[in-house]
Amino acid sequence: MRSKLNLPQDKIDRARALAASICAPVLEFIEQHTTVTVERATLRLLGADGASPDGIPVPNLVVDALRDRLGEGVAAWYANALLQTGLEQAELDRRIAEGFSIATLPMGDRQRALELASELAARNFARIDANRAFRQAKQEEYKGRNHSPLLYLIVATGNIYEDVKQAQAAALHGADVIAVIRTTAQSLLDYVPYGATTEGFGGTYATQENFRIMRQALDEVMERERRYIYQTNYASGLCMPEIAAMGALERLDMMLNDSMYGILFRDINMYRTFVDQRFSRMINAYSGIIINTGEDNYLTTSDAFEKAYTVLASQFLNERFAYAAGLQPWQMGLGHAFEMDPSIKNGILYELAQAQMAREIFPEHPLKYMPPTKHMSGDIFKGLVMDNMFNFVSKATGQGIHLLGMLTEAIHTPFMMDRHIAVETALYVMNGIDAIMDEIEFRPDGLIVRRAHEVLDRTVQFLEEVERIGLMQSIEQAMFADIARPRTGGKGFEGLVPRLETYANPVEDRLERALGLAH
Amino acid sequence: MRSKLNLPQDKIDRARALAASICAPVLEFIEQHTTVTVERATLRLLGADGASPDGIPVPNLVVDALRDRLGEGVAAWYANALLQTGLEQAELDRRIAEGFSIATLPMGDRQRALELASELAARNFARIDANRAFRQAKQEEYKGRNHSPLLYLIVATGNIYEDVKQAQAAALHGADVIAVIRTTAQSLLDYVPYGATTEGFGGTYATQENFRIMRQALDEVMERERRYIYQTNYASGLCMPEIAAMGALERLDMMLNDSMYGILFRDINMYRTFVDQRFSRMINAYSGIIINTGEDNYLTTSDAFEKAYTVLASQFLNERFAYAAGLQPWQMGLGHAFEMDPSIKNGILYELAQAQMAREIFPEHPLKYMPPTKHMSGDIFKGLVMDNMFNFVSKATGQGIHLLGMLTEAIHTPFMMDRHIAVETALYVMNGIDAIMDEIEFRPDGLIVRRAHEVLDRTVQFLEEVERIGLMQSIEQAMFADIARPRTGGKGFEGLVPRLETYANPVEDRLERALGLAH
Amino acid sequence: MATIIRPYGDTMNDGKVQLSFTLPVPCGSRGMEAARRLVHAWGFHECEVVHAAPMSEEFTFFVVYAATHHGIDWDTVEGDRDDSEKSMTMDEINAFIKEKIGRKVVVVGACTGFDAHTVGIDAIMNMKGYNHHYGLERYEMIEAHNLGAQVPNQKLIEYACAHNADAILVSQVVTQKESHIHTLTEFIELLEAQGLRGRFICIAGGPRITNKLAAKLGFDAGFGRGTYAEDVATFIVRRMTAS
Amino acid sequence: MATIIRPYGDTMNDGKVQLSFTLPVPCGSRGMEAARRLVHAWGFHECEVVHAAPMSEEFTFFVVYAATHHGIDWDTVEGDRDDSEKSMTMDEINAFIKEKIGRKVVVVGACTGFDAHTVGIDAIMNMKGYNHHYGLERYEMIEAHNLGAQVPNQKLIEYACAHNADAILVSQVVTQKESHIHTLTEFIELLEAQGLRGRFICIAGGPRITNKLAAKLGFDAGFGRGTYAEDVATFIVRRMTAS
Ligand code: B12
Ligand code: B12
Ligand SMILES: Cc1ncc(COP(=O)(O)O)c(C=O)c1O
Ligand SMILES: Cc1ncc(COP(=O)(O)O)c(C=O)c1O
Repeated sequence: MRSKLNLPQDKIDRARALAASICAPVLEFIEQHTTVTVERATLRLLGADGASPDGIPVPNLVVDALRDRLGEGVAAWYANALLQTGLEQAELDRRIAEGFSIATLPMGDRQRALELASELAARNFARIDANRAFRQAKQEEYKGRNHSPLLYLIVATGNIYEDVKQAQAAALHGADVIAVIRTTAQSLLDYVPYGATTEGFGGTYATQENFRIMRQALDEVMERERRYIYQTNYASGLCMPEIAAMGALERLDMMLNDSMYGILFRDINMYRTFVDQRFSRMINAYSGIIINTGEDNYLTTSDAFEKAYTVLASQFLNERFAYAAGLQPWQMGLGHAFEMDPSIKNGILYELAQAQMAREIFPEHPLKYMPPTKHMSGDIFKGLVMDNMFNFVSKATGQGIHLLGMLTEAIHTPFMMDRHIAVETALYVMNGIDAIMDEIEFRPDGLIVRRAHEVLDRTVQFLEEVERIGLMQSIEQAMFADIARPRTGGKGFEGLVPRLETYANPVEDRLERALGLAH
Repeated sequence: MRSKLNLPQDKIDRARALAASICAPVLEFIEQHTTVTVERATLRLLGADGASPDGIPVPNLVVDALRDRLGEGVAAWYANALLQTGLEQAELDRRIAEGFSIATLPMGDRQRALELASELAARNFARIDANRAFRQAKQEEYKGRNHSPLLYLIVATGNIYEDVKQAQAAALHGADVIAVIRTTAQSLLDYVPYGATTEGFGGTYATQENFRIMRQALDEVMERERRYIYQTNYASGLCMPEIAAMGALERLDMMLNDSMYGILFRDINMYRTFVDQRFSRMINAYSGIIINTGEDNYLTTSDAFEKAYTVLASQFLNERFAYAAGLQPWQMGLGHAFEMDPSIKNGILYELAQAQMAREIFPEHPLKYMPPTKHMSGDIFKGLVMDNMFNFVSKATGQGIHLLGMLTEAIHTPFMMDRHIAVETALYVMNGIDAIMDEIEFRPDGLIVRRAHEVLDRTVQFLEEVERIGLMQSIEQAMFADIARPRTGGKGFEGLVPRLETYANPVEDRLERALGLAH
Repeated sequence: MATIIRPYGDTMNDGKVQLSFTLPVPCGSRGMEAARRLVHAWGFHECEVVHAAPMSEEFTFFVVYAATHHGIDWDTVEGDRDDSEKSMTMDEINAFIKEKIGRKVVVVGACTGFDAHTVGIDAIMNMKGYNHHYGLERYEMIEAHNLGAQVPNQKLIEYACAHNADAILVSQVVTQKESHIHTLTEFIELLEAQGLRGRFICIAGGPRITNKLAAKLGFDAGFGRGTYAEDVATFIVRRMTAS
Repeated sequence: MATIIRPYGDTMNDGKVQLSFTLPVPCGSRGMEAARRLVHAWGFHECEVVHAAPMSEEFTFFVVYAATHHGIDWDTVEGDRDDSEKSMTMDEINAFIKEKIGRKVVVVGACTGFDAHTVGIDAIMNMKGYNHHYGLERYEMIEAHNLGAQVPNQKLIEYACAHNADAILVSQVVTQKESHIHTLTEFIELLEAQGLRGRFICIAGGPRITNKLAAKLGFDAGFGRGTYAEDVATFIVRRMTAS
C-alpha cells in the first residue's frame, strides 16, 4: 500500500513502544490470576456440557462448588471426578446438573487427573482444528466472492428463529458477515444461558445452541450463494472466555472482543476484564477467529472530533494485548467509527483522514469500521445519506470489515427492509467507486493530511500520559471515554482469584504452546 | 485552478477551432434571416403589450397582420402606426388587441418611424439596465451568502400561486436558484400566453405576469434571508427570443437557452431554431442573464457512458454560438449530467472524471450540472443515494450551478417534501466536504485521468466529422442524440423569413452595438 | 382457509409501516400530535412521529413509523397478470409466427398526445431494444413502425389502417392531471366512433400503466415498467392465434 | 368552524403520502396487487406501488405513494405541551430560585432498569450539558446528583430520600418490548407503595417519551428528543412554586 499521509514511522513506533510498556504490568498481573469464567471456559473446553433444571450450566455448578479451590485450577478436580466416579463424561455432567457436587470427592492422583484433562482437551481441540480447517477450505473454495470490505449486518430480533430468517435474507442479498446482537444486559450475567432462546430485549441470547442454529442457517446460504458467510457474536462481558470457547466449538468466525470495553461501557471490574480478555483471546487466536474491538464506543460518550486520539490510543493497546494473547494481525479487527457531528464543516474529510490513518498505521489488520449512530436521528432520509458517505469513506480507504449503517438507527433495531436498503445502497456506492483507492491522492499538507498527523501526535502525547500514570490509574481518572472506573469497583470483581503455586490448566498450556506463548 | 487531469491544451484549442469553423456557415445563414418570434420579441422590446380577448398577444397580432412584410422588419411598421394614428402606445396596443390591423396603415416617413422605434427601444432598454444594476447591487450586498455550487431547484405545480409557496419554502431552506418548469408542450406554442395562469401539465406556463409574480415572491425571501435568489425560466422552443425579452424585462437571472435543443428534443425546424437562438441570446447577453444549455438531454436518449463525447462536443458548439451572440463566459452555464447506469463498475469515478474535465476545459463558465434522471426508479432510497453521489461529485469538481435531484424523479413532479429532503441532504454532503477540491488529486494515468483524455479525444474526432459533413447535415444524420431531423422538417419552419435589403431592426442594432457585435 | 398477510418489520404480523408526508401546520408539538392523530385515523396504532422538520412557517415534514392490524387475504389477491406465464424468446416468437400465422405481423406504435417521452416506446420497438433485449424492429417476422412522440391519436389510427396493422402500441409516460387517461380514452373512443376497434389488438404501455388500467380503458393489454419487446410480442401473437 | 388539514404533496388537500413496508409474499405482480390493496384498505386512494423488490423468496419490499381524503380538525389538536410556553435561561432560573425558593433545589437522576444509555441523562445533568446548553450541575442554585446507568428503581428512590431530593429524573432510552413502560411503571408503583409519591416531582425522559405518556404513567412530566437542562429546570421550579 502506497502511503498517502506520510505519517512519521518513528511516531508510530513510539506509540507501539508506549503501548507495550503500558500493557507490561497489566500482563504481569494477568499471569498471576484466574477468574470464575476462565475456569468455566476451561471446563467447556474439557467438554463439560449441560445445565441444571433451572438453567444453571454445568461449568457454573462445578466452579461454584469449587469456589475455594479455584486458585489451583478446576481442570484437575473435574478430571479427578471422572476418575473417582468412573463415569462417562456425559453421565457425570448429567449428575452434576442434577445436583451432585464434585467438591465432595477427594483428590486422587492429581498427575493422572491432569493427564486425563489434557486428553479431554485434545478431543475438543480436534473439533476446533476441524472447524478451522473447514473454514479455510470453504474460504479457499469461494475465494474472491466476498465483498471488500466485508459487508457486516446485524440481526437483533430477540428470537433465534426470527433472526435466522433475517440473517438469511441479508446474506442472500449480499451480507458477508452476520452478527447476532446480544440481548440487553447479557454481558452482566455471570453465566451463559443454555439452549435455543426466543425472548430477548434488543438482541438474542448468546447460547451455544443459538450459535449452532445460526451456523447451520448461514452455511446453507453459503452453499447456495457460493460465498463464505461469517458468523459473529460477542466474547464480551462477564463471560468472555466461555463465549470464545463456544464460538470455537461452533465455528464462529468473528467475535466482538475488546480488552477494555467491559470496564468502560459495562462497569465490569478492570482486573476481572483484563484476566478474562487474555484467556478469551487465546481461544480466539487458536480457533482462527477475527476479533472486533470496540473503539467505536468511545465516540458515543465523548465527542468524535475532539477525542479521535482516544480511538487510536485504544487501538494500540488492543493490538498489544492481542499480540500478547497470540493473535495475528489478520485476526485483529481493530475498531473505529464515522461518528462526527454531521454539521461539522469538512467533517467527512476529517473522517476520511482518520480512516486512512488507521489503514496506514495498521496495514495488515482487517479494521472494523462502524457507521454513524449517535448523530442519526428520526430523519431517516438524511441518515441514509450519512450512512452512504460512511460507505464511501470506507471503500475509499480500504477498510476490512464494514458494519452497514441503518437509516432507522435512532428508532428501532433493524427491520428487514432497513437492512435491504442498507445493502442495496452500499453496493451501489462501493461498486461505483470500486477503484478509488488507487485513484485518489491527498494534497500533501492539506487538511486531510494535517488532521491525520495531528491525531497521531495527540495519541502519542496521550499514551505518554497513560504510561506515566499507569493504565489502571488512567482508567480510574476517566482518561478513556470520559468514564471513571475504580480499580476494585464494578461487576464481577468477586470472581477474580489469585493463582496458587499449584495452579494447573492443561487447556491454557495447550493454547500457549500452540500459540508460541509458553514462558 | 490547478489542473488535475493534464488535458492537452492543443486538443482543447483544436476543438474550439473546429467549433468555430462548424458554426461559421450557420452564423452566416442566421444573419440573412429573421423569424416571426424575432419580430415579436422586437415588438416586445419596443413595449408592445396586451392580448386579444381570446388571448392572442399583441405582438402576434401585429406580426400576423404584417406576415408578408416581415423581411423588412416590423419595427418601422409598428412605430409608423403610432405616428400615423397619433395614439399613445398603450392605446394603440389596446386597439390592436380589439382587432385593429396596423397593416391597413400606409408607411409614412420610414426614417422617422425607425427613429421613434429607437426611442421606444431606449425606454425598455433603460428598464433592463435598471434590472441589471439592481441585480448587481443586491448580489454585491449579499455577497458570499449563496452556496457554491448554486443550489438550483425546480417547481412545477402548474399553478403559479402554488409554485410561489413551493418556491419560497425551497428558498427559505437553502435554494439559490428557483426554476419554474414550463407546462408540457408550451415550447410548441408559437405564442406566449398572457397573464397569470393556474393550469398546466407538469409545469406552469411561462408568461410575463407569472414571471413578475414569482420575481416578487423571490425578492421577498431574498430580503429576509439576505441571499440573492436567482429566478430561472425557459427561453426555449418556438418563442425563444420573446421569452428572453420577457425575462429581461422582469429581471430573470437565468434562462434555459440552448442552440440546438429545440431541434433535437422538440422537433423544431433547425433553421428557425438557429435564427431564434442568436436573437434570444443577444437579449440574454445584454440583460446579464446566465444561460443554461441542455446537453443533459443527450444522455436521456443515448447512453451516458458511450456518448459522453456528444455532450462535450455540444458544449463547444454552444459556447461558440454564445460568443457569437455576445455572451461572456460567466454567462455560459454549459450543461452536463450525471446519468450513467448506476450498475457500471467505477461509474461514479467516470462521472467524476467527466465533471472535472468539463471544469478544466471551461474554467470561467458556471457549468450547470444535472442530476441522475433516467436511471432513477421507484426505489426512492437508492435514488436518494444516487442524488447524493451526484452532489458529492459536483462539489468535488467545483461545478457552478447544481440542479438538485429528487428522490421521486421516476414518480411525480416534486412534492414539497421531496425538495426538502434534497436540500437537507445536499447541504450535509457539501458542507462535509467543503474543501475537497483543494484536497484531492487524481493519480496521473489512473482510470479517472484516462477517461477524461479519451472523451476529449473522441470529441475532437467527432467534431472533425461534423466539420467535414456540416452541422445541419450532421443533424440530419442523427449524429446528435441519436435523433435525425430533416432540414426543412419540424415545427415552425413557416415562421422563417429571409431578410430583405431594407430590413431594419433598431432593437437588434442596439443589442449588437452594446455587445460589440456590430459588423 | 384464508391466509391473512400483514406488513412485516422484524416479527411476523407486527404490521410495521414507514410513512412520510407534509402537513400545512407549523412545526412543533401540536403539529406532531396532528401527524400522530392523522396516522391513527388511518387505522394505525403505535404511531411514532420520529421526525418533524419545518419546511416554512406553514408546512412541516413528518416521518412516522406505525403498526397496523389490517391484513388482506392473500388467497383472494390476483396479480395484474399471471406471474407464472412466461414470455417466449425472440427466436421462439419468430418460429411461432412462421408456423401459426405464416406472414409478417404488422405492429404500429407511438407516444401519443402531448407526451414526448420516446425512450419507452423506443425500448420496445427500436432495433437495439433495451437492457440487452432486442426491440421489435429486430424480429424477422415482425414489421414494426415507430411513429415517435407527440403523435395525435387520429394520425396514429390512420397510419395503422393504411399499413394494415395487426396491433397498435400506445405509450403514455406523463400522468400528471391524469393526462394519460384522457389520451388513452380518446384513442379508444376515436377507434370505436370509426368502427375500427375490432380491427386491431390495442396495447397501452408506460411506467404507470397496468394491465388492469388498460383493460378498464378498453385496451387488450397494458404493460408497465420493466417490459421487454418479447413480452409484448408474445401477447400479440398468442392473441392473434387464440381461437 | 373546523379547520380540516390533510397531507400536502404539491397542492392543498391533495392528501399525498409516501409509505414503505415489507410483506411476506414473493415479489411479482400478485405481490404488488396485495400491497396496493392493503394501502387501499387503510383508506387511501390513487395507490401507486412504485417499487417492489425481493428480499428473499418469501419477503418483498414495497414503496407506495397514495392519497387520502382523511383530514383532522386542527382546532381540536392539542400539543404534547404548550409550544408557546418558553423555558427560562440558566441565569433566570438561578435568579428565580434565589428569589422564590431561597435555597438550593436538589435533583437526583438516573437511567434505570437495564437501560445503559447514559448520554441522554448526562446531557441534562452533567456540567458540560448538550449542544452548548449547560447541564444542571452547572446551575449555581441546583444541587444535581447523577447516578448513571442501570440503576435499580429502588436504589434511586432510597438515594432521593437520603438526599432530600425535590425532583427525581428518570431516563429511559430502550423501548423494545415496551421495556421503558415496565421500568417507569415499576418506579411509580414502588414510590406509591412506600407512600412517597407526593414527596417528589417525578420526571421521565428519553427519545420516545412524551409528556402525555409520562403523565399516563403517573409522572409529573415527560421530556423527549431535543430537551435541554433549562426545560427541565424551568418545569421543576415552576411546579415547586405553583400554589
Ligand atoms: C428522459 C425523460 C425526459 C426526456 C424525454 C426524452 C425522450 N425523447 O424520451 C425529456 C428531457 C425531453 C423530458 C421532458 C419532460 N418530462 Co420527462 N422524464 C424523463 C425521465 C428522466 C426518464 C424516462 C425514460 O426515458 N425512462 C426509461 C424508459 C425505458 O422507461 P419507460 O418510459 O417507463 O418505458 C418502459 C415501460 O414503461 C414500458 N413502456 C413504455 N411505453 C410503452 C408502450 C408500450 C406499448 C409498451 C408495451 C410498453 C411501454 O416499456 C419500457 C421499457 O421497459 C423520467 C423520469 C424517470 N426516471 O422515469 C421523466 C418524467 C417521465 N418526465 C416528466 C415530465 C413532467 C416531463 C416534462 C413534462 C417536464 C416539463 N414540464 O417540461 C417534459 C415534457 C415532455 C412532454 N411533452 O411529454 C415526469 C412525469 C411526471 C408524471 N408522472 O406525469 C417524470 C416522471 C419526471 C418527474 N419526476 O417529473 N423527459
Ligand atoms: C450511544 C448508544 C449506545 C451506547 C450507549 C453509551 C452510553 N453510555 O449512553 C452503547 C454502545 C453502549 C449502546 C448500547 C446498546 N444500545 Co444503544 N444506542 C446508542 C445511540 C447510537 C445514541 C443514543 C444517544 O446517546 N443519543 C444522544 C442523546 C443526547 O439523546 P437522548 O438519549 O435521546 O437524550 C435526549 C432526550 O431524549 C432527553 N432525555 C433523555 N433522557 C432523559 C431524562 C430526563 C429526565 C429528561 C428530562 C430528558 C431526557 O434529553 C436528551 C438531550 O436532549 C442510539 C441510536 C440513536 N442515534 O439514537 C442507540 C439505541 C438507543 N440503542 C439501542 C439498543 C437496542 C442498544 C442495546 C440494547 C443493543 C444491544 N442489544 O446490545 C445496547 C445495550 C444497552 C443497554 N443495556 O441499555 C436502540 C434502542 C432501540 C429501542 N427503541 O429500543 C437504539 C435506538 C439503536 C437501534 N436502532 O437499535 N447504545
Ligand atoms: C467490544 C464490544 N463488546 C460488546 C458489545 C456489546 O455490548 P454487550 O456487552 O451489551 O453485549 C459491543 C457493542 O458495541 C462492543 O463494541
Ligand atoms: C435547453 C432546454 N430548453 C428547454 C427545456 C424544457 O423543455 P420544454 O421545451 O418542454 O419547455 C429543457 C429541458 O430539459 C432544456 O434543457
